[in-house]
Amino acid sequence: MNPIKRIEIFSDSFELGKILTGLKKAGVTNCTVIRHVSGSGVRGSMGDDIDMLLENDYVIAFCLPEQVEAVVKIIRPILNKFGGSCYVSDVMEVQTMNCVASK
Amino acid sequence: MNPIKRIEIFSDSFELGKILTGLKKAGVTNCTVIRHVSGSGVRGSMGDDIDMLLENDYVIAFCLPEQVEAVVKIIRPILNKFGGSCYVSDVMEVQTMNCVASK
Amino acid sequence: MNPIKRIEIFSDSFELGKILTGLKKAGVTNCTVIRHVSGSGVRGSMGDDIDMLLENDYVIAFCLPEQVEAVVKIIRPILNKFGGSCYVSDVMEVQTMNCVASK
Amino acid sequence: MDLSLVISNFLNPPILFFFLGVTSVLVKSDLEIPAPIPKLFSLYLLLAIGFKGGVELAKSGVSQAVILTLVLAIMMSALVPVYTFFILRLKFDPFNSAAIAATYGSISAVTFITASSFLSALKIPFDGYMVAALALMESPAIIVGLILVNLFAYKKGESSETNWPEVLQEAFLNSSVFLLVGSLLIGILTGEHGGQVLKPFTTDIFYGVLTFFLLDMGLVAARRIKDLQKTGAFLIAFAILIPLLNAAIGLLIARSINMPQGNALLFTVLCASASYIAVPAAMRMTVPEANPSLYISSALAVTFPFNILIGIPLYQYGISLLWR
Amino acid sequence: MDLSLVISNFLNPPILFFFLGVTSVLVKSDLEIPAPIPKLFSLYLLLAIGFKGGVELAKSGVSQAVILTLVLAIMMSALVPVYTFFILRLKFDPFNSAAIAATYGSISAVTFITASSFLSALKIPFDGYMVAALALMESPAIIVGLILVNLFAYKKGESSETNWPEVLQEAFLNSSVFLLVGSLLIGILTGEHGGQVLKPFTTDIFYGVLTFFLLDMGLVAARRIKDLQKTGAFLIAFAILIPLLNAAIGLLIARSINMPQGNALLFTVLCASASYIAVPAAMRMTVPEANPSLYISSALAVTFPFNILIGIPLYQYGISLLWR
Amino acid sequence: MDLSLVISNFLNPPILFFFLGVTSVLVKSDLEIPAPIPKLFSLYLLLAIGFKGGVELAKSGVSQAVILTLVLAIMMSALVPVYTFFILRLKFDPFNSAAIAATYGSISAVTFITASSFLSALKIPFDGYMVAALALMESPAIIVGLILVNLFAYKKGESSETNWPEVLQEAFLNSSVFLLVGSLLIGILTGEHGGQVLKPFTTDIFYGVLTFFLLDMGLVAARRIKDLQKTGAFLIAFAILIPLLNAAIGLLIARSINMPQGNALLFTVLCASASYIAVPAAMRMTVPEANPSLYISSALAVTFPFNILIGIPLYQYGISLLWR
Ligand SMILES: Nc1ncnc2c1ncn2[C@@H]1O[C@H](COP(=O)(O)O)[C@@H](O)[C@H]1O
Ligand SMILES: Nc1ncnc2c1ncn2[C@@H]1O[C@H](COP(=O)(O)O)[C@@H](O)[C@H]1O
Ligand SMILES: Nc1ncnc2c1ncn2[C@@H]1O[C@H](COP(=O)(O)O)[C@@H](O)[C@H]1O
Ligand code: NA
Ligand code: NA
Ligand code: NA
Repeated sequence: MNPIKRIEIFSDSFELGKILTGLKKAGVTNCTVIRHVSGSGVRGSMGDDIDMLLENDYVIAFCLPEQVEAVVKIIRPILNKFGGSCYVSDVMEVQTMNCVASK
Repeated sequence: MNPIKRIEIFSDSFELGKILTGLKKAGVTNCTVIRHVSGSGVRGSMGDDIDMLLENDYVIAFCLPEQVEAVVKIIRPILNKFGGSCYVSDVMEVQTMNCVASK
Repeated sequence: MNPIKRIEIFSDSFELGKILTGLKKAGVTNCTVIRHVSGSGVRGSMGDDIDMLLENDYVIAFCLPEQVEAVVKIIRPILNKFGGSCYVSDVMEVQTMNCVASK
Repeated sequence: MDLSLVISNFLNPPILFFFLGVTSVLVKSDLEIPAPIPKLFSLYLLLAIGFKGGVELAKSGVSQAVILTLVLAIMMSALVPVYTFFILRLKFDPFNSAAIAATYGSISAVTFITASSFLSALKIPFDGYMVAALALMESPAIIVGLILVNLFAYKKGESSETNWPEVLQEAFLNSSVFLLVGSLLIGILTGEHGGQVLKPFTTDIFYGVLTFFLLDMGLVAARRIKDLQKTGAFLIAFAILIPLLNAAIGLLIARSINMPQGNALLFTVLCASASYIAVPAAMRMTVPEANPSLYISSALAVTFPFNILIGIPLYQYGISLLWR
Repeated sequence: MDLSLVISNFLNPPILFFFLGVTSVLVKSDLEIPAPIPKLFSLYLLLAIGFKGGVELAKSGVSQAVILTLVLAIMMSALVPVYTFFILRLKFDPFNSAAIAATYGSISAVTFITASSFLSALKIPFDGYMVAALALMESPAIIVGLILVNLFAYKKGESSETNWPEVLQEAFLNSSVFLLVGSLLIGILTGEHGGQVLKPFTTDIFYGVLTFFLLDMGLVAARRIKDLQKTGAFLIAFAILIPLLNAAIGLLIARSINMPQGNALLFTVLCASASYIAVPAAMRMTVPEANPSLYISSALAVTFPFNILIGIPLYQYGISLLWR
Repeated sequence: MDLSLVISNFLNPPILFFFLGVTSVLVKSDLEIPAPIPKLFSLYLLLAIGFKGGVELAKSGVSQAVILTLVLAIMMSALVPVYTFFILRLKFDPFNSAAIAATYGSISAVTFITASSFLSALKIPFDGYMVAALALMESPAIIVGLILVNLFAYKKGESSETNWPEVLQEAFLNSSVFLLVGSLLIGILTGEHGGQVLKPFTTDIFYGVLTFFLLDMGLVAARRIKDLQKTGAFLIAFAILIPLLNAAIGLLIARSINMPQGNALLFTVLCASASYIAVPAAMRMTVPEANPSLYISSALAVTFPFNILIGIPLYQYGISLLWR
């Protein structure tokens, strides 16, 4: 198993295109998107109920440790302008035919 | 990047309100909710197919390490009574305008 | 809190049955499934938009560290044949009535 | 018994699509009606049945017969959980007994709707206020279930911790009851005119949506069948015999007050049916100690199919005998 | 004022179901119409209203009156944000002022649809090209809003960073405008014949879908009510008084060019309504500095209910006086 | 060729909405029909077309002509993959060749439905049993595809590992085939009466749902267009020429047994169309070595639009010539 990184990005739905393009620019072409998640952040609090007008997307991308810096550099200004947040953590990858570390 | 904590809670849909209120009480106002996830746990096994009558929600909240204790204290009794589970892990936060550590 | 493992598996929707059966064989009966996530991997790139014909499922299972090996052994050939990826990370479990470590 | 009723009931599109759903699971086809489409259908059915009932009620007005029927409906829904609780205690702990009992005291809107389609096919009239009976029979069972838990599940001196405001909230304002009662009231308020303008939506395509929805019910019920193996023979027998008992009591009550035949069938079906949506949701919240797969699976995988396939024509046969 | 208009408007199924939704939130029922069902309804309503408008337009043809109406509609949608911006600046920073102003310059398709149902109920005719006015009033407001930000929000020398191609894209090709205009064009192309074959889908069940959708709008609007406490009295007053002002201006314009009564009501309603879908989406992208809960909540939780409950019959009353 | 047929086909709402969807992607509007709404529509269309076919079949009965047509349909669906496989081998490896070949042997239900709407518009009758042909042509292609893989893709001595029970399961019980065949059988069982009660749901709004669904098909097909750049000119040419070849063969077969004109068009369209749902799903599972974007994109972004725009009127033109 290889040590790699998990990048998680939470953002407004309309930013998704910009974020995916940003990831690609940073060399991270593979990712998973969970759409239509609800959330409360600084800019819109959902109280106890869930508000469908302010929808978020949740992007998960696994990448090599050395790619993280490039991703952060590109994604941070997008999040600063339009809101959203980004987290990085450690994870071990099970080596399969198309794993991150083999590319 | 700041070291913070990711709290993940899996629970029956009807507990969502209680859990969000609990998080708030513990000082964690921001979170993301993925609704309508399927699952099998101690109380309802889904076998090979997925059963929509027993729906779960998946709550993710990033918070400061010192907030974890308060969250656990409030959430644990809810999960003990109604079922569900809670996990905590380490994660690095990318500093943006509205990041957890800046609050 | 007990140190346990989080296993995350991303795969084509039609593999879900095989993966759940595999997890069970490895002794991991509890898990959460987020269905209908979009993604881009080696075999199908979604470009900027999201394609609903190639749907993935996202399976999360928390288990004891000693179960990981068995899971990997069973899941890896499935992913090698049909595509998809699998990641393992560390997480602390909040002890509730039905937590992983108590079983 | 008049088998032709069973067969003609069986040869209706909704029932056949229910079977198609069951078959799909049995042969392991990957047919699936993804969430939230079934929810769309069930909201639609509640809205439409409530609204049409209200429109009818506005026409007919509230007579003494109406009030008597509604009172008896509430009574049955409160009574059924009591005697079934004691039957269930033979096998189950107080928590599970109370939860299952509440399930059988309450009603299944889809069974009611299927029965009303059955009546329409036979051209037997029924009154709009029966929808009010449907709406009123959900809540009492939930509350009686909770009372049973409080009386019998906790040892003396043990605190029950029942959050009564939450229970009443869930009993009277859960989404099914709320939408049904709300649509009924709107139907009453808008009356004939409202009924006209909404007819293509609430009446014309109603039967088709019911048919589509029963396809999904077949899928869902069949997936629950394997749960039954774990629950054991007692619960399966219970899930068939108790509806028969409740139906018999319902029938006699209906006969004794001389209900019109159509209403009598609906009343009987309400008594015989068990809730697999509203009450289970309430029980998970208020009696978390009970095992949901017991009360959901028996109501959904046994009682529901039994009622729509055999129960409805059987009860109608009984009525045709008794009302002669 | 003729109260009977308000009451007869209120006693329509769509309005009553809107209230049912509001009530559900107030009494904390768990009634919920899960995503993406509301999206299905709103796509349907846009498609149907656009298509039917196109079919009508194909019948009537494009006269001078049509062009005049459309030009005035565009003008109003560009003008309203300008004067409301300066009113809003009394309380808000330029970003929020511009975003709210754009919201009120634009329109609410559901309010328009509700008004057209209101007219149908009163048997007052209106022309298909009013749908074109609906479609044309969304984009100018977005663009004027952005111009206001560029003129007043940035200090001299500060770069505005406005990505104009993106803004124009969002203004003219956002999904609401695109679907509405596209369906309108298809209606024009297929004409009478197309209208016939799609009638059961786009006309017969239309009123029912609108009713169902307004139930959801009630839920969504009511959830926004608590936001209003934070936004303060100024914005609440604004959200009622500005529609009245815009309606008055719209009414006078309609009178001055002697619009037929039905068209005049729709024109007035367009002026008075505020966007809570397309413009908010555009503003979040183009003016991320503004607070969405200000412009969404005022448009959705105040102006929308005000218009469908009181506004529409009130404006109609005004018309019945002025057009005598 | 009679261009007026193409134009009158083009000016139908479903086709125009398909184009609206394509246009939306090309101009980068954010119009989107979120999952699972398209799934709702496609389940509805399969249920309705199957059911109506069954009702018709119950009326007409099973004659020799019916059986002959069905046998020929199965034959074509098994034959097409064989010869297209060898054409594809010119460019592709055995895995991709077999998967694409299976795709073209199978059928597209939406193309069939569009063709039947086209016939209805021209008032040309067709028989209900053609739906049975539709249902029967999906499975053989999948199985022949797998046989081709086993014969040609693995080197001698290499084990094929084909899980035949799983393959047969997927071929005969995948959700499209299952729902279509099930609804057909239910239509046969309930006959005329069932057809009557479900008419508002399965017939009246059918055309509207088809129209709405084609809007989504336009979106989905257009998103696939950029994939075509990668697949290359060979596959694009293949995706247009092979349907023409298959249609020609289908036409001659239909002529040789003297099929009625309406049936002949449907038969031809079945031969010419390619599957982009059921077969791709089966191929991903059974030939994971093949690249899904090859077989999905060619069937969906080229063959499907080609057939509904040009193919259907073209084939009809051919029939009008040959059947004179
Ligand atoms: N590096 C990655 N990060 C996140 N998700 C991934 C990654 N690689 C693959 N996936 C997910 O796994 C699915 C199948 O991957 P593949 O088999 O490579 O096509 C993709 O559609 C993604 O949802
Ligand atoms: N601390 C957090 N934990 C989990 N999700 C968060 C957190 N902060 C923000 N988010 C997600 O990011 C979205 C945008 O955040 P914001 O820009 O702060 O409004 C929110 O709606 C949440 O879904
Ligand atoms: N070990 C686990 N891994 C992943 N999800 C779990 C696990 N245990 C429980 N869950 C989730 O939590 C829900 C409630 O669990 P329970 O209360 O044990 O029935 C389940 O339906 C799952 O979605
Ligand atoms: Na009952
Ligand atoms: Na306006
Ligand atoms: Na074919």
